[in-house]
Amino acid sequence: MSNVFEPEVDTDIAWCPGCGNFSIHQILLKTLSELKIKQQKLVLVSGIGQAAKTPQYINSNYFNGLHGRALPVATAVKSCNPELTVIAISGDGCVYGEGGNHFIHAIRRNPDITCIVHNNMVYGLTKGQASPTSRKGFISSLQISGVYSEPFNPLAVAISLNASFVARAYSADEKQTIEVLKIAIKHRGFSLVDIFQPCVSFNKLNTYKWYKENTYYLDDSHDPGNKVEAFKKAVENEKYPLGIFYTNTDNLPFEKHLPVYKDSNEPMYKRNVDSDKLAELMKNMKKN
Amino acid sequence: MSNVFEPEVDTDIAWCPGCGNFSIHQILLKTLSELKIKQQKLVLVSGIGQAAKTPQYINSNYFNGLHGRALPVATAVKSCNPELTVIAISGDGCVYGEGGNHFIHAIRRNPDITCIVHNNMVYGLTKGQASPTSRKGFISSLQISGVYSEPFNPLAVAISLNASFVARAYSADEKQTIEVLKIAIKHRGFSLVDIFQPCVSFNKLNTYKWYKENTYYLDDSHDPGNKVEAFKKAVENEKYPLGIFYTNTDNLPFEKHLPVYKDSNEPMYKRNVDSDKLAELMKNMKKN
Amino acid sequence: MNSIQLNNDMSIVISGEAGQGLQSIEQIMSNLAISSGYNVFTYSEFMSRIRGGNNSTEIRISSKRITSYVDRIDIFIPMCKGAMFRFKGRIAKETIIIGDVSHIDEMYKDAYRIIYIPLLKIMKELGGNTYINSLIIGFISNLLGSTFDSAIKTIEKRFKNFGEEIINNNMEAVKTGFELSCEIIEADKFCIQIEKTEDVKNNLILYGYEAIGLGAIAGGCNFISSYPMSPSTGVFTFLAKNAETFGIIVEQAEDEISAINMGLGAWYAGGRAMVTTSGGGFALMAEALSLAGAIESPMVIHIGQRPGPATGMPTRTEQGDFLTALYSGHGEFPRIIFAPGDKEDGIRLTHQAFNMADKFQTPVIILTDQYFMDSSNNMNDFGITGLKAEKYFEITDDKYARYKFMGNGISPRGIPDHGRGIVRVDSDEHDENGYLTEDFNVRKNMVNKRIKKMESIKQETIPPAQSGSNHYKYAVVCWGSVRNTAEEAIAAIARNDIACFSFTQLYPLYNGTADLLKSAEKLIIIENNATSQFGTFIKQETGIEFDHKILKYNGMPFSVEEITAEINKALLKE
Amino acid sequence: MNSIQLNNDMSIVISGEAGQGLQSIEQIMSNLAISSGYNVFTYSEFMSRIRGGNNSTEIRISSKRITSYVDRIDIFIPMCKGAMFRFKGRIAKETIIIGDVSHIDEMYKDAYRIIYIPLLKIMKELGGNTYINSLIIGFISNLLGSTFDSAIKTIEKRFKNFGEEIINNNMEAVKTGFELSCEIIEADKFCIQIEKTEDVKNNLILYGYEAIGLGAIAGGCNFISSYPMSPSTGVFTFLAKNAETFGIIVEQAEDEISAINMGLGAWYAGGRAMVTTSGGGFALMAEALSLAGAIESPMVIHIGQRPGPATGMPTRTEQGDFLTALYSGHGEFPRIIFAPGDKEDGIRLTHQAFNMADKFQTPVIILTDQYFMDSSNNMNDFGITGLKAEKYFEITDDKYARYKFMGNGISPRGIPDHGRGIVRVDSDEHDENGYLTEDFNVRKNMVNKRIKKMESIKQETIPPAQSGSNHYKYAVVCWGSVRNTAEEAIAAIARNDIACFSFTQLYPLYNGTADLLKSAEKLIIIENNATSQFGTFIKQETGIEFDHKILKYNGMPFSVEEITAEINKALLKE
Ligand SMILES: Cc1ncc(C[n+]2csc(CCOP(=O)(O)OP(=O)(O)O)c2C)c(N)n1
Ligand SMILES: Cc1ncc(C[n+]2csc(CCOP(=O)(O)OP(=O)(O)O)c2C)c(N)n1
Ligand code: SF4
Ligand code: SF4
Ligand SMILES: [Mg+2]
Ligand SMILES: [Mg+2]
Repeated sequence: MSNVFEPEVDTDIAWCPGCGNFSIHQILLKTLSELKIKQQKLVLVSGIGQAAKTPQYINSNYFNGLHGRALPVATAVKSCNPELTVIAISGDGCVYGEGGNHFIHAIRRNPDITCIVHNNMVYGLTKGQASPTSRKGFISSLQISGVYSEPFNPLAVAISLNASFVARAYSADEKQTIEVLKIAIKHRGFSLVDIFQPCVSFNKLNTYKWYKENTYYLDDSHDPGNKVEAFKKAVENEKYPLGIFYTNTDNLPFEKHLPVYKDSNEPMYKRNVDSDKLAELMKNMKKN
Repeated sequence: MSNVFEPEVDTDIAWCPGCGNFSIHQILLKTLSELKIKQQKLVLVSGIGQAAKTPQYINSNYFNGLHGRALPVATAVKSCNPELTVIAISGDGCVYGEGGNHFIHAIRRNPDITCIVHNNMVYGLTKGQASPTSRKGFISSLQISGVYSEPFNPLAVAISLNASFVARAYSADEKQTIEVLKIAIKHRGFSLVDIFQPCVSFNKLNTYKWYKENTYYLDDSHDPGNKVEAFKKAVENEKYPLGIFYTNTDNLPFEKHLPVYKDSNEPMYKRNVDSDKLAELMKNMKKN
Repeated sequence: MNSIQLNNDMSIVISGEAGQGLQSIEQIMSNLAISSGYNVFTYSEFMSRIRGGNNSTEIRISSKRITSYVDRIDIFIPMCKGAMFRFKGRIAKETIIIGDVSHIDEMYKDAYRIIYIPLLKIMKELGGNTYINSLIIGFISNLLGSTFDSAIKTIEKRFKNFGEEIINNNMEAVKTGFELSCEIIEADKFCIQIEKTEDVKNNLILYGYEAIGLGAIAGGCNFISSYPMSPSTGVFTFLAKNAETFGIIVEQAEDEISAINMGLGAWYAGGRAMVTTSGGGFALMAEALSLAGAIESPMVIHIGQRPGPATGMPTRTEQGDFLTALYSGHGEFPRIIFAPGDKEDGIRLTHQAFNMADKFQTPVIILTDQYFMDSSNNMNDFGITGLKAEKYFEITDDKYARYKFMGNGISPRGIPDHGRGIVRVDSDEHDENGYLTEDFNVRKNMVNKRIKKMESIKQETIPPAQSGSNHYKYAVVCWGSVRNTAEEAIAAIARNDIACFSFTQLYPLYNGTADLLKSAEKLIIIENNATSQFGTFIKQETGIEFDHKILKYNGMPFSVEEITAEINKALLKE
Repeated sequence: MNSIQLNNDMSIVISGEAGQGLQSIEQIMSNLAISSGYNVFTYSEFMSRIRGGNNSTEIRISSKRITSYVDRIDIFIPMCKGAMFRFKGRIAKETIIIGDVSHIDEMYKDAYRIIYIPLLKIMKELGGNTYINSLIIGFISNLLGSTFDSAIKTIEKRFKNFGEEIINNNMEAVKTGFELSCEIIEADKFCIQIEKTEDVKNNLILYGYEAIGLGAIAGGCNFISSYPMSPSTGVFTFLAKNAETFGIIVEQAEDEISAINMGLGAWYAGGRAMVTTSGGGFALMAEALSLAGAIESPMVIHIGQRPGPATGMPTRTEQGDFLTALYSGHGEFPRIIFAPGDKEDGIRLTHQAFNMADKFQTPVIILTDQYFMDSSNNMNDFGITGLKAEKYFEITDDKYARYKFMGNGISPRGIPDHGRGIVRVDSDEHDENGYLTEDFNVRKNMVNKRIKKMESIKQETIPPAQSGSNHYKYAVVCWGSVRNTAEEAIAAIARNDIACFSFTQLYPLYNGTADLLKSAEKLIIIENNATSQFGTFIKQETGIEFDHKILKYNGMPFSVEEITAEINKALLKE
């Protein structure tokens, strides 16, 4: 089976040999293909960073924007054409650091998009500084005596904001991650999939071995409908649970609230100004 | 007893008659006086908005900066002179909207400052648009058919980030709010005090009456040391609990981590470049 | 007091606290004015607060079309204590002061022309201060020769959702005001003679923010994401109000960075987006402006200027952000800057901004200011419905390359899922397909491509509006909202050797500019800022320097009188 | 192949993948060079990736002091397959190619001067590709006449924390390289004759980022909050490394907005803060830059420029952000812009930036670029420890007013808790005490006060460095990092009618600029951008226009040869 999303040309992928990004790339290609998404209907939106290069290696529409700004772009793309499948894909620094405010407010808005975060707990592209998710004690060229800030907990924050879908995966577990991603993409509303991803060049703390030893999968006993339970799991840090933490359908997706789609699903690009209505508006403005 | 923090001059306070800001102003004046803070040692840092005008009416050092940017300023002030009492004070739009990213990361950093948010669930100064904490259905000139985004839950988010001190108060309850504020200011580490504040001009939904009817105080049975319990309380939205939700002293304050204060507490302004060390550095650079 | 006569051009200033309803008075009065057959201009100046303080509105009523602010006050109406303090310099011996004795400062009471009306007493009878504006409306409407009926009707309409008691009390207030004013007229203290004209009766009254909003709708705007910021919020609110009718997606963003990035996402997906903000919010958009340049995305940015730096004076006016609009955003890429002079410019240029943005795949900035936003005047419907939203994107095929090199630098713009092509846009330097590249040659060609677009853009620059003489010795240059005030001043000066050039496109500069200016003996520039930013730019582009700069930067707009006096001073200096 | 002779100035280019350790080679080689008595210059150009791709370093070794980039390659060493592709234009017949047969592209194998060394085989024996750089170091060090001992010592030092096996293997690699090179020299294929000088042995070797960092330390910097961004991060890392020694608070901010607002908070509380960023990060700081203007806070901003717009080419070089540095931030307020030419400028101007920022209570921007940051050369310790950090804040008393009107616009700056005064700073327009005001007169006076400061600032502008002739017919202007390259080119052209003016202060412009330029018959400007931003600005300030523009914007710096050729072309055009 040929996968339309496979890169067209034989590109030189700019990641380091052994990097977890390669697995995520493969996982995404398989997920997209298995979901049978029409190629033209997929838009990948990314920021800047190593993770954010992913769309370059997928034969898909993409908007490779600014560092930190993938989510507002993705929200707008989806809202101008709800027929599109929109995936925001970027790094932990991009989404939780520079883009932290958009992360919060995109969750509140709840557009039907999937947000995939390659969480390597480090700034890869800029050569190894701490990211918001770096563990305490992580040493780098800027964090000379180790990180002392509390690590950002994306899952707990997302749950606090009553996010629609919250999951964590691990790049080296292809099967499980494909499964989670498929559910996330199909889920209606904002889906967060934080993927643990080893950075072999700059993160010598959170290695393949570390992830293996420090993660476990949530089992059937976990009820993703229970917010407090989800929170409990999200703040666990002896070992980090993987899987789907929380889902809720309390809120309609952002674009479903928009009055523009009340009577018609037509994407914005097909629409034109109604000049009769404009004439009428002018008339009404006259009378005030 | 004369209060040194009382405004020097008989200023025309720019709030609407009946606004909850007046009570917060009085509460703060009393708190400061009761805590016997030395006038010169207090710095108020605010953003822009109606709440952010508060420092104008207090006889104190202040840095009335940009909309949304109080927290980075406050963090730096405290870190350059840890002897100062630093209070960041601003509105819900300022701290949770424009300033959302700083809110998250200031909590992670945990400087020993107090962050007071006048939470009126509306943008007051700009005439009544929804704020991140506006309830669903809140109608304004921009939210014509009502807010549909999930309201921002500052307490739950702060708890998710393992904030050092998390409380909610109500502007009309002077005694309790002074109590909470005193504890918050004395608390070592980042203290969030979100204060419900009626905006009589633009928020006709969350009125004095509404707050009265929709709040209750946490009682002694609540254990602020229990993160999950705190979270449970924070996500309650039948009625909103008031009081101290969560405290922890897991993390040292930001400035305590700084190597500059390892051997000396001297504030930065008193320090000078050590030219011997500079000479030595140059010498070392020669050898490389 | 002698009988007072006012002819053909009257300026009424009403001064009160925030919250006293000055805006209602202003709007109702201007409607009454045109329905009575007068031209009208209004300008509100107000403090950055919701209640209290001191705000005012100037309502000019005239037989001729007037569209600018004057210092002169013919009638001054204080609505509360302390309402006169800020007007000391403008209340003249000729000014008629109408108000309650307790609202009129002592210093005026002997030597000035005052008509006392017992406002407070009447209010007390009606049961509240809130009816004061209806009373004033009643009072003035009679002065203007409106019928009692039309005054009542307007008030009725205004308060229709407010419950019977409020409606009745307001009607009562209007009636009282109307009658009071009848008495005064009968007592022969007053005579206003403004020629009426049927022409205006079918006019629109437009605020600046409505003009920008209408222009946006005409330009096909179907997406606006912004963050509230005075004085630009009116545009946002106007589009929100009309969102459902015109199919506009309206979203209040969490910050300005999100707002403009959403806008870029919208254009990418086929929407037509704009943001509205002020200088401080625009400053936050600089990086994304540069992104628009890099990915060659259309974008429309409205900046309602106010005095800076930083928060400055949030509700005041200034033209201090031209150079920052011109150079914000790192790297080198084309842009277009418009600055409407009058409300018609506002509509036309905003409409055009959407078409130009789409055509040249470049950001277009519209510069207005608080004066422009919050002033209104009557005008013709000049056929706005004839303005068309032109779409420039194309259906793509298999071989589609977003950044295909074309002679003029403008590649066909594709939209995801509109055709078979794949649309890749990249903030990194990219090749024709939109893939990131580090190839030095491709880089160079892409820079050239982007810069090349300026050539086409330059072919469509708008010349400045010229008024005054065609054979001029003196050339006065202004831009944006100064236009009408300067034009009225030049007309007042009434010399046949002076011309006024009002620029509505600031960048790229109209290429005939040097020709227009170099023939003048003396060049004067008027700007509502402290450093003559546009003058600096004209020098940079043409080498031409201005002999005289008329600058104002205290937060208020120029008045006709000020410009007149300053130009006369400049001419005398020869 | 004939014996090869290289005299007094040699350029070695080593090309490999990211991750192969080019930086180590560069640093070790330059240390070896000066300890052997040579002058050295290095420049790294690299892709925006961590592994793979193709990067290179140029190492120039010379008997004279050299500080600039040349196209000429005397020795080219490919370290992997594909390492030659990007150098097609620069590898000449004269170039000596040294490398493994499998790393040398076919096209060179017949007609070029190649010295084969069995790199891969040796690596295999040593047990890994990672030793390749040690081998190359050994190889070159012998060519340069370093002793085996000093080569070994340097390597030992470098790897001292790496465990015995790694050290041993690296030593083995150095040894092998050294011996290989002995063989070649003995085989008489090679002869390098570069005059040695004792002078350099005690020199520093400084990268641009170190120069900026050292200047900051000398200027009393004790607070840096920034967000990583190429090519500016080196400054941040340098200060972090020295933080404990010099008492510097170092914090990685969540974004650039936080970084600069922290910086302003630090200055307010008595710290001396800087931020380091690139164009995109600076764009996000525009609002806070305006805040610095409004509250009259000192601030030091370092911008390491790279090609834009938007993400552009993250690891490449350009001078594309001058005008955006000049005009970013809404409203009108003073600022100062420096652009160091060489490393000594880098130290001096950064030091001065802190003093000027404090003295004039205004932001100072330092513009460098990737070429400046990532190039190094040897230099004298010119007495950096003599540079003093001047503090301009004062002890306050009860009556302290932060914005007291003073003749020159500069009010005494107070610090909270340093004296009895209360220190209020406000982003709104404010009165002398720092309280928000809406008073039109106070507003006007505060604008005047802020702008007035420019007069004092202008009295301290730095004239451009002049090289070449004093009686010039041709004047060449450049700025920032182009300085050394232009100077070397002018020296190479060796005419007595040409002068080069290298500006290190861009704004305010040195007030004698017009005088310097107008006497020239022909004016040439050299800028590493596409639109000649500084030329545009000089025209705006002086009316003087350049006859010829030499512009480069493909992401690479100018080379000496390019500038030489372009100037010659320009001179011919007469
Ligand atoms: C505004 C801005 N600031 C900084 C940068 C520099 N920058 C590029 S990627 C990056 C961090 C990358 O970290 P992350 O998002 O975690 O991605 P990773 O490389 O680890 O996949 C930074 C700081 C930028 N491009 N833009
Ligand atoms: C960058 C920027 N964007 C927008 C504004 C305009 N603005 C001033 S205050 C405010 C919102 C105020 O809301 P909040 O922070 O809740 O304070 P409140 O007035 O309700 O106390 C806004 C949007 C600004 N000053 N700066
Ligand atoms: S730097 Fe880290 S994240 Fe980036 S490609 Fe290399 S291993 Fe992967
Ligand atoms: S607008 Fe609301 S928050 Fe602002 S002063 Fe008035 S009542 Fe208070
Ligand atoms: Mg990362
Ligand atoms: Mg609020």
